[in-house]
Amino acid sequence: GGGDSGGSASGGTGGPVGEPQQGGELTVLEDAAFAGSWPAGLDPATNTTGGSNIAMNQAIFGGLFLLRADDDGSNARVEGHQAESYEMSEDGTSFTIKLRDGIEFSDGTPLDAEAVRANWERALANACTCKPNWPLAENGIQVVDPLTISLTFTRPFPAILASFPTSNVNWIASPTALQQMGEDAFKIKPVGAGPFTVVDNQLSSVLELEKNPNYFKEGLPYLDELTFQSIGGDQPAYQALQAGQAQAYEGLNTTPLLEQAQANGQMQVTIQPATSPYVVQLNTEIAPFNDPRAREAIYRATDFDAINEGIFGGNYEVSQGFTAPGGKFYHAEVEGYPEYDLDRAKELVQELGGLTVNLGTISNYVATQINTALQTQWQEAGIDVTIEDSQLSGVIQKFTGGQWQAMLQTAGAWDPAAGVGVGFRFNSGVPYSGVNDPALDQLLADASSTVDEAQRDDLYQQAAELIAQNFYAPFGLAFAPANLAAAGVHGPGLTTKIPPLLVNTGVIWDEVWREQ
Amino acid sequence: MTATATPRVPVSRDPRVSPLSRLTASPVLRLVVKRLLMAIPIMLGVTVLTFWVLSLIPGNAAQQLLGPEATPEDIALLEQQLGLDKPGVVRYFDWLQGAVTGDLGNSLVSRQPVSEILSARLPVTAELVFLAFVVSLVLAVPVALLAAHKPGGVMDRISMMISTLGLSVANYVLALLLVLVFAVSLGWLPAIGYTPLEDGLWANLRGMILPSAAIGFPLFCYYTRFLRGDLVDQMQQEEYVTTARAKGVGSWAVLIKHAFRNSSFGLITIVGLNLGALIGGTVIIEQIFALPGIGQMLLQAINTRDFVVVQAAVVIFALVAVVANLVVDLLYAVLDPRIRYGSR
Amino acid sequence: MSSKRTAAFPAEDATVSEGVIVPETAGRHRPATAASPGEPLLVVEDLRVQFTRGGRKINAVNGLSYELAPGSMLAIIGESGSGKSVSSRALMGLLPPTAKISGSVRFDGRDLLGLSEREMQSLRGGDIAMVFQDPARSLNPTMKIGAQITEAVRLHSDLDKKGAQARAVELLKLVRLPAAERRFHEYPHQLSGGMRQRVMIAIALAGEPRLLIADEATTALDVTTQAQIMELLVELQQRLGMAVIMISHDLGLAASYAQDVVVMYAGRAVEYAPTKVLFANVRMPYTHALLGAIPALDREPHSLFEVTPGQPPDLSALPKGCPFRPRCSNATDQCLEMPPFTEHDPEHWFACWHPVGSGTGKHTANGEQR
Amino acid sequence: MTAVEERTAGDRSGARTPLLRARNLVQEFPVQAAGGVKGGVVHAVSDVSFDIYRGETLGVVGETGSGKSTLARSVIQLPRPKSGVVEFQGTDLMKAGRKELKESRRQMQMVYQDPFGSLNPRWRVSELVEEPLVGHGQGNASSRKRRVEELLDLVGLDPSQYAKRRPFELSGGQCQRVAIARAVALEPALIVADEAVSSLDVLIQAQVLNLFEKLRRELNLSYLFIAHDLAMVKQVSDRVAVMYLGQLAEIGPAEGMYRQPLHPYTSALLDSIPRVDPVTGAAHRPVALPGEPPSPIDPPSGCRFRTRCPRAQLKCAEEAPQLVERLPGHQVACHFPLDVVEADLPPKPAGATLAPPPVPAQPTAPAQPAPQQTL
Amino acid sequence: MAVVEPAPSFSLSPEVDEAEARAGGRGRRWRSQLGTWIPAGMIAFVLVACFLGPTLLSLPSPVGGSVLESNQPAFSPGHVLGTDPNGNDILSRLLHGGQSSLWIALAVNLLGLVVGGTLGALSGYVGGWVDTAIMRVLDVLIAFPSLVLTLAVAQALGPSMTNTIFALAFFSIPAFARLARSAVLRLREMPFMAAAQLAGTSPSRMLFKHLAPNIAPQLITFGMLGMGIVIIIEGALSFLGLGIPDPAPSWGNMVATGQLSLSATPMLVVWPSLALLVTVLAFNLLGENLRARWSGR
Ligand SMILES: Nc1ncnc2c1ncn2[C@@H]1O[C@H](COP(=O)(O)OP(=O)(O)OP(=O)(O)O)[C@@H](O)[C@H]1O
Ligand SMILES: Nc1ncnc2c1ncn2[C@@H]1O[C@H](COP(=O)(O)OP(=O)(O)OP(=O)(O)O)[C@@H](O)[C@H]1O
Ligand SMILES: [Mg+2]
Ligand SMILES: [Mg+2]
Ligand code: NI
Repeated sequence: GGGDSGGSASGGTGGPVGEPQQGGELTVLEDAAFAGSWPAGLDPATNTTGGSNIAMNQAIFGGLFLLRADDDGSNARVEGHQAESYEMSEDGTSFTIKLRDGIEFSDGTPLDAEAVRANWERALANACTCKPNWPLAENGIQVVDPLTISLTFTRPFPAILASFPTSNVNWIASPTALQQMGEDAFKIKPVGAGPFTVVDNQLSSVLELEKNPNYFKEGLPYLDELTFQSIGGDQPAYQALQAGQAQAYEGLNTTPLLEQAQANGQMQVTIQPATSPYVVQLNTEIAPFNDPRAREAIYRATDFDAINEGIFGGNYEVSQGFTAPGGKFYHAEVEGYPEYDLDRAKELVQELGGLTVNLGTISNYVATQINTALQTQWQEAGIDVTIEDSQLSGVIQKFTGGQWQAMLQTAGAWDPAAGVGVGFRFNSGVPYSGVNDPALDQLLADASSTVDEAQRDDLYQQAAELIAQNFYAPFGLAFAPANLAAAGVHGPGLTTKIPPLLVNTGVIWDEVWREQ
Repeated sequence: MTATATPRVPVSRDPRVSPLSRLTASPVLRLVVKRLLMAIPIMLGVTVLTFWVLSLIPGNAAQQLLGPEATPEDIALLEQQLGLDKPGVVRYFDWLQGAVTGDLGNSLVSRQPVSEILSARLPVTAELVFLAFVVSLVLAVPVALLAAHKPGGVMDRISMMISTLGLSVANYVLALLLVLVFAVSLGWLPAIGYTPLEDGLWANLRGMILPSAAIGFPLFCYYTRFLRGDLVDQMQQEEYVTTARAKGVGSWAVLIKHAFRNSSFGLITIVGLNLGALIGGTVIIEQIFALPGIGQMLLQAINTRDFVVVQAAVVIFALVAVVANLVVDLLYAVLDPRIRYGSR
Repeated sequence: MSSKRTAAFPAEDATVSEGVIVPETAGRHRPATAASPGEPLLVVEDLRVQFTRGGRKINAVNGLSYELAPGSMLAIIGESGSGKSVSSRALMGLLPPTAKISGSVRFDGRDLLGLSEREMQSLRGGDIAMVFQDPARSLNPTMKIGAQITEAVRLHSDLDKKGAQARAVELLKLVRLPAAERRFHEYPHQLSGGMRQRVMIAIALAGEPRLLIADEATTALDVTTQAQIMELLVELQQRLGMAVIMISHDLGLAASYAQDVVVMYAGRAVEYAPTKVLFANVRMPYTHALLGAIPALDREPHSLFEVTPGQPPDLSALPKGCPFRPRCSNATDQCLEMPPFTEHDPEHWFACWHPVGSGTGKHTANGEQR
Repeated sequence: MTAVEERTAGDRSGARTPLLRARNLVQEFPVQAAGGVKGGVVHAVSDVSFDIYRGETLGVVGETGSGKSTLARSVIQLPRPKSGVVEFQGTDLMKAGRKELKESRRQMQMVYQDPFGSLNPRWRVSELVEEPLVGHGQGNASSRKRRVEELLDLVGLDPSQYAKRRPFELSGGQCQRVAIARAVALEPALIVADEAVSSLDVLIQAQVLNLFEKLRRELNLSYLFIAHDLAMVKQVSDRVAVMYLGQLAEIGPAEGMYRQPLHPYTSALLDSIPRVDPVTGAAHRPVALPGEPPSPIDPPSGCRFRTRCPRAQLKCAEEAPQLVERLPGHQVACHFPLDVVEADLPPKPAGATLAPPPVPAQPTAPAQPAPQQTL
Repeated sequence: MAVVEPAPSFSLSPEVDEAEARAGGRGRRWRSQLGTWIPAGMIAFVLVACFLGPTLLSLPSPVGGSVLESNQPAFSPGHVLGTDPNGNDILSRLLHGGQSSLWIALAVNLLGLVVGGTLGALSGYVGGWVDTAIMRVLDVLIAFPSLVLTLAVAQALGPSMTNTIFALAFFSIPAFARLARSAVLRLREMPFMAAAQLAGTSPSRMLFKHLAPNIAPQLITFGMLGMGIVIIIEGALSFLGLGIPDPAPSWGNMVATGQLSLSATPMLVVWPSLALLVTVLAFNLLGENLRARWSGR
């Protein structure tokens, strides 16, 4: 691997783009319900919503690695950023990173291996949702030389590289500043080595950043000022963009607005290549879905293609497994996937003597809409469906209570072994999984510890087939939100496609620029 | 007052009148003291109720923060760190002890002192509420007067239609429509964001016009309807109005100088009762206009189960409601001579 | 008529403040344009007022006629609902727009009913003033009494604020309000009923009216205060040469103070005469019944009253003919025709086919006696 | 106080025990100042004692605010007076429990001034009259219905026509009749009539007063009859009590008191009545009592009337006069009652009245008890 | 918005005045009551439309529409007002939504009327410590930012119609109670109350037969004015993700979900808002008219 020249001309949807220009301010809106909320502050180690605050983290800390892709979203790969290079041992049990020389935090202290180690140790000790699930060996973190640091695992861990862009270990904060300021002040005004420094931070409201003059990449960032602003939904955000109060919005998912924005000449809409498809998790532990026939009935009654057409204007792909077009190991077809077949569904339901299902999801616009559509489809097959959407806590409660029947969720990540991966939904003994199948556990474990990519691909494909054969959970729409940007704004991930890391794309803010 | 401390200083006032009794002799002062005393149990009740209600909400800050992927061990650990493992009663008294000494605690989520959070956000909400309130009131009075001047007349009907409209449109829809018209189409006013007062009065006001209109318009409608009704009642039923007319006072003067003065008391009551609703309105409106105020904070705090912050916000809101009603009572005492002299 | 006058009452402050009121010749300060002596100040002819309420017509006043000489006092008496207030408010244009008014009211030669609201407004308080029944409700509770009087003064004079205030204090002294300067700054509720009514009178006098209508001005007060107020009114009337219409349902009160009396029943005048003439020789059975029903000091304890059966008529469905017919013991079929209101005896008008009394000063029994 | 005790032997009441015996009644109301803060205390009734005998009517007069209604309400214990004794048919109501009180109230009913206000506007006449029968559990539905009809007949309302009406479908006089029917429904011994006819037109008033008289004769009722019209009170009462500022000024037989009032206030009241002789038609011009009534929150010391009394002396300010029987059955609370000739009064020191500045209208020397105004 | 007390203008004077009652001219009275009948007719229309309309017009179900028929414009075949993004018939949702909205408004006001009215009447009638206790508790509820309370209750119990009603009742009960109390305090001084006590009437009879019928008109009028407010607050709850759960319609949640894409699909907000407008207008007109009549104006 190695550094990227960075300034590659990024072609948005808005036609030919000239050379990047220096200067200007940019206001980015974030949905208050997701990325727009950072209640625990922006210290990567303690930010419990770190998974949704990737944008802010990138702007402040830069990142050891970044996920990049070609402008159309293809050829996605993790590249070093503050890390100059990395090296994975043959057996996949150790991983060594070499840092770029001469990077300084904005407080003037060096970003070296010691700093990275300090950050990692803090990060792993804290309860951040973006904490990586590394199978770290005892004393697994070793500083080799001032610019080199290595990790040792208890088992082969090939997903290590892919795990970086989504987790807090990617964001290196200044340990000196942390010590001087104390944790509580630091999380408000964190000090990193990223393209921007914090001017003002009102938690979950406004984050004002300005250009870091000592940024290690020459000529970057382009913008003088960058502001993240939390806003209460897609419609106000869209209006704010229209009114010119903001220039970008991450994570638009209201389809009618998306279509309206697409028709608006002043707006660039970038639909991200999806990485996590929707999945209808079925609880195989209790009735009715401990009966495979009931599960098959659900498969047979579900027509995600129709939902995609009807609700989403055919904007997305429909997956048959836990991978999506934007992610690794994607295959459009899964062998033996039980396709939509209403007659079969009816038959099964009749055989079962009726089927009553409680279908839940987390309250959000897209999920509720899909559930509503699913309810209709299933009812057509004679399945009696009640749907129920809950706040996050309600969903957690249902899962931990174990009494849920069906749950619409998203599955997967760019790399199925990293982040909220497939194991999270399908492994035995995990509270958020509805499956208890040793064979599947084994397949998934093997896949995550295999270094060879082709082999991994094969294992994941097998796992997907196993899921389909056992009717564990029908997959669906590979949904990803869109990014909205005003005309004249350009940047990788914002106006070009990069597969989303968790939900939103990891925009590389260093390279975002505005036509003056 | 100092007289009691240093007896040798000649006391010019009647020595039998203690400072305390002199204080209590003023009915207005006594009213203030009495109402302030009454506020104590109310505020206590509010805090207890908040604690209780919040305890009903499933989930706690630890769970909420760590999200669905967190392990039970992580959650238990965080719970312990945040002190959430203690029983509710203990937590309440801990909190109360702090609150009484002016320490509202630290946010469960960010560990920031609540007082710091509030001081940053209070000005925004206060300004919003103040503007909404003033705008609604300032507009309601002339419109109601116009309407009441000729009940059943053209103005009356128009104001009736407008106010019914205002009362049947949800304020969040109104907010979005206002933005669509004034920010998107006309581009006169900003759609979102808060500019602090330090950055210039006009810049600050520009940003507040739409949100305060969204909150204020339904109130304006409500006040207009109320005031108009009361004015008409006064004009038709009160004998002193006839007296004024018999003096030769013109119809507008009767309405403004006589009837309005008496109607204002009813209006004040309504305004006082409404202030709570006014603040409630900020929760949604701040969300839409991306204003960093208390309402926005409250909603986030509820979602993250940051009960220390919720508690503080509720206390602030309740305090405003209590103070508003105190002010209403005082206004009565100041404006209504029948009360001022304590012989009703 | 000049409704704005700068001249105050003659400089009487000194004497007034000491409470000694020197009676003056009536109308001394009147401008020469006032109605010449002998000519009535107010002529009400066939006044009718009809309300429409809930689609029904309420005939509150049905042909009321009387005259009022300058400087004299006329009493209008009658039961509740007989139209006393409505008829007098009609003079001042104070009825709600729902009222339909017809007939003629000439005040100083001008037809009041034809005046515009604007003209009426300048007339109100200036030429005709009114005092109402309930002084507690008739004063604005939220305005200092001084301000209420000052307002009236300024409306009808060219005085500046200071001058008007001084004038208001003068007026308070004129109506013998104790400690006028202090009271000036007080609110109505701080005054007793009698004092409030004096303030009402002071307001009424502010425009130096030539006609004062006192609509049951003392009904809400108790007897001792009532006597005080009536004394004051009579005195002011004589001193200032105002004409006064005094509305009451108390025969005794009317008899004691007024020069002329109009008795109303169901919106009509049924008997009208100078007080002395009337009480010396009551002709109308209704008036007679009123007299029989008032308690008297010289009656024995537990003695019964003369009883007139029945209820006052429904104004929206008046009986045919004489409205008192259903309750009248003298009634015959002739009463089905409306008796004309005419001057049967000199100066004595009444409307009855079968009057009581024979002009001897003693009325013969009508109906049951004791 | 003792004066009343002493009196009991002698006059017409003889050795009969009174139906109602009130002693030293005191009722006070705290007044609220701004926003419910406690202010002063209204001394509405201060130390009032009287008796009422069976079949007798006691009239009570006095100016507005003198405590007449409060006295009446104290008698029926709604609300209970602050202190004193109310003995009704031998039961001390002040100490009576709920049950006893209810039992006593059966015998004690009230008719109010406001004919509309005293009837629940949403009830029908028949229900209204039936209410006490239901309340005291008398009879069954049909017997009560019959009784209601009787009662309506008694007060001169045709049941077939009026029973189903609601108060607003009745005139004031008819309402008052309904109220009276309700009051007599339980055949009480005492009816407290608080300005029961004041709001009625003269002709109707006469009808109602005659009805009261008829009931008195037929049912041997006693009345506590409150009015501010002295002439009316005289005509319906056996004895009359005159109240001034919460106290009894004078109490005695109606005839006697009106012929020879003993209290200067009674005399002033009588002089204030405008009246016309119904027979001769001659009018009597009232004479006004000067001054304003003092505040019941802060009544004058000594004799409460002294601030307006033409006969007031220094003594009146220092010492409160007690009720004393000066004529048979006729008591007065005055240091210098009117049966003492002016000349016999001690010479009047300057400023003796201690009155606030008198109303300037009364500059004439108090040569006469009730000065005649010359106009 | 919160429910607040209306002007305490109220008297015991009856609906019709004396003379009017005697006259009883049917036709004329009818005309004079037009102010009452027009809004009453509007309400009847809304009720009939919402509760019978779907059956009479044999409309499709308000839920379970096919996603293949989503976002159809107005006047498309079979869907007069078009369909929503889920393919449900908007008219059907509007009418069914009206059912829930009206039910909620009715239930919340009824709860307020019954519970609040009883509490307030009891408080005013009994007085003493009962009064103090009840009023203090209500003071707390009034001082408490009601939206927080509603949010909390709704979150605690989860979104459902019953819970929404329950949560919204926190708005209405204190308001009704205060109104009832002040009315009772005024009534308590009326002579007929003393007269009833003298007549030996039992306290419960006093409360229910004397007080209740006299305060009811005022409370009902107040409830009328509150109907619209309740429907709107229900919408606010929906906006915050509470209230009536999807996919069941209510005007409030139709507006709330419609506004999520207001600029793209304005009609989704316009229709329920219009329905709301008509209903609020009708209830307000009726309430004000009744108030005027009952206060004898
Ligand atoms: N604005 C109005 N609308 C309808 N009817 C009215 C109106 N004002 C008065 N009336 C009616 O007119 C009639 C006469 O009323 P008016 O007030 O003149 O009587 P009054 O003689 O003054 O009685 P009182 O002694 O009670 O004051 C009454 O029946 C009354 O109900
Ligand atoms: N409930 C109360 N609270 C406070 N003060 C009261 C109350 N009831 C009566 N008072 C006061 O007590 C005094 C006596 O009142 P009361 O009503 O007994 O007088 P009254 O003689 O009946 O007068 P009126 O002739 O006007 O009916 C008055 O000053 C009155 O203001
Ligand atoms: Mg009148
Ligand atoms: Mg009384
Ligand atoms: Ni005292």
